[in-house]
Amino acid sequence: QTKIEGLHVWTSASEVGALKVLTDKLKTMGFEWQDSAVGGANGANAQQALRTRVAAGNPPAVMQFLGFEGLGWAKEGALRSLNDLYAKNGWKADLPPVMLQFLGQDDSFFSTPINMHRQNWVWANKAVFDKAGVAVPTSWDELIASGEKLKAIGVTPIAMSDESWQIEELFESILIDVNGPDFYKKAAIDLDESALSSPEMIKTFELLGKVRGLHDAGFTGRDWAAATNLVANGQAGMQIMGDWAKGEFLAKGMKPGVDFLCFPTPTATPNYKFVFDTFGGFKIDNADIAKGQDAVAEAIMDPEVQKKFNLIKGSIPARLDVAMDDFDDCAKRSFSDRVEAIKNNAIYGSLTDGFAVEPRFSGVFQDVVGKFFVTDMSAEDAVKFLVDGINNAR
Amino acid sequence: MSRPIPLSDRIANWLPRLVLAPSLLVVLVAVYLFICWTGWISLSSSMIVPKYDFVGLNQYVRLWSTPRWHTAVFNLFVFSALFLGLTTGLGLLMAILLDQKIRVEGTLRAIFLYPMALSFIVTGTAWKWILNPALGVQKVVNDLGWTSFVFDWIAQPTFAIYCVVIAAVWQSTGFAMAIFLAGLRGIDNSVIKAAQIEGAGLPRIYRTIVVPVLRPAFLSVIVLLSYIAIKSFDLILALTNTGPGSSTEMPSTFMYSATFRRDQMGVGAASAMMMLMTVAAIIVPYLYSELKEPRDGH
Amino acid sequence: MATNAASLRRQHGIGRAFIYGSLFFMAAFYLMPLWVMITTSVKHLDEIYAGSFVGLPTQISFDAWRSAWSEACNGTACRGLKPYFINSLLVTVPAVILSTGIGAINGYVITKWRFPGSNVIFGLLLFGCFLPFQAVILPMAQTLGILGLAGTLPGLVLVHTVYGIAFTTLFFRNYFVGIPDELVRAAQIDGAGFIRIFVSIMLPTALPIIVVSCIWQFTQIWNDYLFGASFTAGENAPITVALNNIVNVSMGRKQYNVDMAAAMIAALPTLIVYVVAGRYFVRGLTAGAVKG
Amino acid sequence: MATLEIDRVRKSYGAVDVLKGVSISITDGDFLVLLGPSGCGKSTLLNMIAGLESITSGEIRIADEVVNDLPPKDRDIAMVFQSYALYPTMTVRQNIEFGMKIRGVPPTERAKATLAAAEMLQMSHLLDRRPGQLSGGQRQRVAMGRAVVRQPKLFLFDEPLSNLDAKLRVDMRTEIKRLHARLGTTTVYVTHDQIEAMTLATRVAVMKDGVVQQLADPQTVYDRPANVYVAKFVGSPAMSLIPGKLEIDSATAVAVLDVVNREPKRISGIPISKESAARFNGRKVLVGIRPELFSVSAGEPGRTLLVHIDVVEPTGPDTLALFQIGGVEVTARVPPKTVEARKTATLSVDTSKIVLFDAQTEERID
Amino acid sequence: MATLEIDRVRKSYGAVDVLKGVSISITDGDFLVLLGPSGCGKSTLLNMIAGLESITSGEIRIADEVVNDLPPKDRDIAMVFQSYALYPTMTVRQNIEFGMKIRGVPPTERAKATLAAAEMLQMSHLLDRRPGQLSGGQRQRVAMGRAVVRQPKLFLFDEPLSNLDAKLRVDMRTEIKRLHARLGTTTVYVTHDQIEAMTLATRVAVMKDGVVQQLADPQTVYDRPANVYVAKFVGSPAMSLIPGKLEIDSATAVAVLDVVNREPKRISGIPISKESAARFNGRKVLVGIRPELFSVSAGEPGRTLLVHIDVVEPTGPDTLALFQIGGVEVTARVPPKTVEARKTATLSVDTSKIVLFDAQTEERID
Ligand SMILES: Nc1ncnc2c1ncn2[C@@H]1O[C@H](COP(=O)(O)OP(=O)(O)OP(=O)(O)O)[C@@H](O)[C@H]1O
Ligand SMILES: Nc1ncnc2c1ncn2[C@@H]1O[C@H](COP(=O)(O)OP(=O)(O)OP(=O)(O)O)[C@@H](O)[C@H]1O
Ligand SMILES: [Mg+2]
Ligand SMILES: [Mg+2]
Repeated sequence: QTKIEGLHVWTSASEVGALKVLTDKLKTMGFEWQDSAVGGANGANAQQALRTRVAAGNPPAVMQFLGFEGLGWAKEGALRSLNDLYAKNGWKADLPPVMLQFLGQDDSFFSTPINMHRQNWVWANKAVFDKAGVAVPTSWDELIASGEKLKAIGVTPIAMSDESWQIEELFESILIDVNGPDFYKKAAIDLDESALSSPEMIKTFELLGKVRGLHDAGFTGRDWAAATNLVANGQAGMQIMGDWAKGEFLAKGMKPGVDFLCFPTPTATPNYKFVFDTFGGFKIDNADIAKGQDAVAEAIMDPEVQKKFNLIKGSIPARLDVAMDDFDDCAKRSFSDRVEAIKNNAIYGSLTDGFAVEPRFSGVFQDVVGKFFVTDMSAEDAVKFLVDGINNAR
Repeated sequence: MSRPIPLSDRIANWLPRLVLAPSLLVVLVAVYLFICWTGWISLSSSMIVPKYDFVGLNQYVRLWSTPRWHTAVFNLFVFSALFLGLTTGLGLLMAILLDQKIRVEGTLRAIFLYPMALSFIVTGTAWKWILNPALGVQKVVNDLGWTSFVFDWIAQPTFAIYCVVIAAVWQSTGFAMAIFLAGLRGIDNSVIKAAQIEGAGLPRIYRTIVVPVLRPAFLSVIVLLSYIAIKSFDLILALTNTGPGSSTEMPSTFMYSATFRRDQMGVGAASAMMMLMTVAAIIVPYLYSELKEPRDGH
Repeated sequence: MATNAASLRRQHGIGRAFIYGSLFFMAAFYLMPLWVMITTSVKHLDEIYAGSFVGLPTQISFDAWRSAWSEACNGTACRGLKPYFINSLLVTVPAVILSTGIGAINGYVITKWRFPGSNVIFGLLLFGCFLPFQAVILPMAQTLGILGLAGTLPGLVLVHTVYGIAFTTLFFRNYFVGIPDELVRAAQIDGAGFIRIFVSIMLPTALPIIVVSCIWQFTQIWNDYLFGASFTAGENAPITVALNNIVNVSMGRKQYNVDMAAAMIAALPTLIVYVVAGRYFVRGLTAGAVKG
Repeated sequence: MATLEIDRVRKSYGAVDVLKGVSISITDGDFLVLLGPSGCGKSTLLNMIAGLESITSGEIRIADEVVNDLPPKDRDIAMVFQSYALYPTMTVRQNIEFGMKIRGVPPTERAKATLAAAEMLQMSHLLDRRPGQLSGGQRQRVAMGRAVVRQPKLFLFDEPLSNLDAKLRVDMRTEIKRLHARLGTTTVYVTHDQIEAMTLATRVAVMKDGVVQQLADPQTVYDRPANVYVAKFVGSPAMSLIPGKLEIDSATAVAVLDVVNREPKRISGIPISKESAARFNGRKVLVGIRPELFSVSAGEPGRTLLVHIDVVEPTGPDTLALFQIGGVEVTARVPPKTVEARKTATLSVDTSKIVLFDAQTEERID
Repeated sequence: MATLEIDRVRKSYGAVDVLKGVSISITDGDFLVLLGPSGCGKSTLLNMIAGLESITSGEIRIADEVVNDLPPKDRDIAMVFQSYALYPTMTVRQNIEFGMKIRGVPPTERAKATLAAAEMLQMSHLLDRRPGQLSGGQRQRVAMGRAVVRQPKLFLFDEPLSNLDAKLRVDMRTEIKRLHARLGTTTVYVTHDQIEAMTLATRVAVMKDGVVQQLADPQTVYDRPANVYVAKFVGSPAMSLIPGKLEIDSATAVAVLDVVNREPKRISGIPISKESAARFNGRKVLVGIRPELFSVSAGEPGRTLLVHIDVVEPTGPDTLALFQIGGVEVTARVPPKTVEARKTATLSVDTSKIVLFDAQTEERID
């Protein structure tokens, strides 16, 4: 069996469990998966490992990519084209169109996606909500206002952390929910300077500022999963986090809709923000490995693999044609919302997780948002820093 | 009647140089050549992979226009000053105390050293909890009845860096102690006896006799701690992850994220060059003053 | 007069008490995080997530230790830390020996066989200490690629040795400076050559600093993540990479108890080195060597 | 200034017993010289007086105060170490000033005292050097300077002049004597130099293997050594001890030397008490004759010896003549060129200074 | 075994000139004793011969070979360091065996040689100690042992016996003499001990401030010192130098001492060459009289002095009498109790051994 080395960042139990689905499939196709996991630092460790290996002339056969990572390597001409496979299998049609820009350029594909996470979720403890008399909010103002009621019964309204990325999750939800998907595209994807410096932006920061009063003192350096647990335990009312948080509730045997609530961040204009993982192959002068790389792509695009994979990982299949019957309610909602959003052109990549702009820009957002939240910076200053930062990174 | 020096003697004469040569060679390549490489990259437009073009000082301009970099530089100075001062002082104190014929010296030494052994990705978590006002020290003290006690530096952008200092001191003091202890063990006891006879108390003896003799050990410690300060990376990531709000950013974390997370290899290289220049500006004069002095017989 | 002596004895006792007091106080402070780690490692994960981060466990369980040792997942390989120990040993032991040996002989040359420019060379070596390693990873990778050592343990040994030399040389140079030159002279008169003096005279007196150097190098190399993650892959990975993968999860829950146990397990060899090597912090190695 | 009492002091390093019950007591202002072979425990004793070594058993009292547990810094002692123990990082000046600084002597006074000491030690030009830049003798003088600038209760000197040239040593000896005369500080002084011991001491203690053999004033130790060991040890060249037999002839004692030139020889006029005379009459004795008791001339019959000179050793001012009596080598100090090797010579002996020892116990016969 | 030539050797430490053109040349088998005040450069010279210090200028030749650039280990030299320089981590045995080990001496031979040396140094019982566990004198003996077990081309000893007691020192001196007699190894020996210098040396070099003052055999150095410095330096107590004027009276020289008891005093019978007599007649001279030239008795008028004794110093075998002649202090060595302090005494002088020096150049007048 040819060994196919895969470099990835998946190290938690659910991630590894999901990956096993893929590797098992590969085995049946005659390839052995040789695992190289490098976790941590939001993927930077893996990126660094990858770069050194490319520099040493020793790249892995396949590499997990998030967001823009693969595109850069594709531009360098380091990745193997999967055009033949795409053409043969008609994968283009099976995938949400917004994904394609991350899988290749100008109809030239180098990677295949295996899943999709939704970023803009609110996770709430139903018992707490009931006790405080809080209903699912329909707007951010309402959500913030419900904080007082939650405080009144002695729970932390929003479980969160002072880590910049967690705050940014909140920020980007407000950004798109309050200003609409079009504005989100202009500001967070096109980086239009007028949008970035617009009053809408200031308003977004102001709203974010109002959340400041809704967390507890222990939010310093808190792990997102610890925050989720606060909600699950009823110490906090809700958390704004991607759907990876769901596993924490399920692990406790809590049922969606019964014990906990999952609903999209409140907005007048429904939208869907995504995060997904892909795998691409490096050009290696070895026919066996090339075959293996193809096999990886085919395994990933196998609907059955996608289903089993995402049942474990908590996300939904990248493919649009996978039956969702076995999934939980939150996943089902994610799936149906996606269909809706695609129709409405309201589906965009998550800013925090690297699917909106290239990392050097998204980093600026994170810097400014993170700093804004923990200091007494004014919204106007924040916007100014944001614009300067983006311009400096251009 | 001078005779030609035989080859074996000439080799013997060159032996010291020959011995140093491989180290020098390796360092010339692995340090200085690579610094040149980094310097070159800092002048290029490199993003994901190295590019060998030339864009002048653009990356440096970009670097210095980044507020986070300013924070990083400021933090480096604050951190280094406190860290070096505290660690050296505490390490010396520990070494001196341990040198007083202590019964459980071995155990204590291991206790002071163990923080170095533990990977900071994990000990950082422990510290994070200890320093967290809702979980750690503050809570314990509050629970004990002193309810007005506040220790929430880690949550305060202006104070969080001091938490990093605390953890870093905790981690590195043991090693400073080890170096000082080795130095102390090398000192001839008779000098200390002489000072005792002259009526000097222990503190005085250490201050005026022993510490000056430990000067080379200080050089070791200072170089080493500077290295740790500059390198402090795991520490920041695990303890504060540069937060809250990038307030504990350090040049090393900045460089790493620029190079590997934000695809700004040129900026990363520029920051590396800035770090090296800063180090050179501070350390080179120090090294010069330490090394130029003619050594005494012993 | 006896009272005077007694009061002095008491004074002496107070001095000792003060010394022990401060040492134990510091020891307690130093042990605090270890206490947190140990208690956490024997807690059940749910208890931790229920908010009991600091504090005593309600129920002690060593599952986390077992898991960390033999079950925790490093990627798809769920064999705990066990298999990576050997990799780390294969890297650390030779690299520690090599770098300490080279540093010792460098320090010896720089202090006892000075020649014009030897101090400059020392300065050059020393400046290498301040190199931000993140900045040299890529050229180093290229170099290893050229040498054909990319992704191998010998390659990693080489890297660690190269970047360890600066430190070990520093340690030994600064220790040997204090050893009387007369010893080298006496040995020269006895007919000992360069190497012989080093082996027979200098090394035996250098015990404490050999210990320091070994402690430092062992710690650095054993705990190194950056080079390990960069220059090895998959099964060759050193223990820190495995530890990192156990600890650093991006979209899953952190298993704090396993993390803590894993960290302590990973630190064991280093701790053993501390304890064993510590015994060679001996006093008076140069006693009686010279008069004056 | 103080009395010093050393009371049954013992010291062991593990299994090695270094001092085996030493008792010495001197009064205020005494100048005690410790004499003894290398390794007999002199430095150890000094270190114990100074408080630098623990006392295994016994007591040391300074000014009537038991100091066993007093830390060195509170004993108010100045000491010259055998190994100098200079502070390597300080200049000579700083080395000398250190003790005064600690005692809070004001800077101007300090500088004055330092200069005076440097002057006395003939090293004013070296004050800004580090110990590493000095010669052996210069280092020793720094060690000396460090002690003499102070005015302690007790001076301890451990072979303070051993590395100085003869001329300097004479100067230093005079200075020490002057210092002692001026300050009257009780002093304990280790030396191997005969003349130092004799000229400086008010009391001499001769030690051997950690045991005091004799404690007396220097002339007594020289003239009336307590036992064979002291007789042999003090004086250079050493006293010759010739085996013989004691006979009492009217009032004066007569020793019969075993064999001189193949026949027994009687020498008379040896001072000895009545009791001893009675007790040792006819018993075997050792006849102790110092080299300077010989002179090259014939005297009365009971004081003259005809000997065959084996070796002649010129030492400058004198010549040492070595010859055999009764199987032991005897040394005579004679003026240069008065005797020749491998020739016979007539020597007379000043028998009034001869000392007798019991051949069995090796103790002196009074 | 080898000749040793030191040819205009200079040494400076930075601005300090330590040796200022030293030239000494000795032949195979010579035993050269270096004498000189503390800090005059003796150890430095030894170190340069051994190759341990660089030579600033000049040449050193061993066995006719220039060794300036020869590393120490190839010079085949054994040396006793003034500071001992023992290997602190080795036992005494290992210290002594080290040199032999390196030179590939087989173990059994090594053990034998070590035992022999230890025996000779009276330290067989210390072989398994570390230097840190030894007394000062014992350490010095280890340093000595390390050298004497070897059979080098050249022995260098730097005050090897300074810390030993008188008795041991005599033994060691004899052993060194015996060693030299047996091996005939060329030796350079630094000592401050008069008797060592006189008894061991075949050549003595007296140095001062890095300059050789006199190089001659020991008796010559003692009897006919080249200049006032050597005269004063060699001999203890030192030679007294009394200012006077030279007058020639028939064939013998007469020195007129400046003032003795308030009037000038003539002493006659001083040996001096015809040329010098002519040259120095009526000129100012220094009259050099060694203490042992005096004796307590009246002699011929030109040899007798009536002096007022100021101080009496007993040294054991003799007594030193100090008195003033012409404003200088004069020392006479006399038998004990023959003179009294603050009394007048009649002393006669052996004028045939008096040495005269030119008062201006301070050089000896032949
Ligand atoms: N490193 C140095 N720098 C300056 N002067 C030095 C240095 N080393 C030695 N000296 C000086 O050189 C002179 C000669 O020293 P050396 O050790 O040869 O003297 P010595 O004749 O052996 O004296 P001693 O009898 O006291 O041992 C001394 O005056 C000393 O002060
Ligand atoms: N640490 C030790 N362990 C064992 N024996 C020791 C130790 N230190 C000293 N001794 C022994 O104690 C004895 C006395 O030593 P001390 O230094 O007092 O001798 P000393 O009379 O000063 O001799 P010297 O005249 O040679 O200086 C010596 O025989 C020495 O070998
Ligand atoms: Mg001694
Ligand atoms: Mg000397």
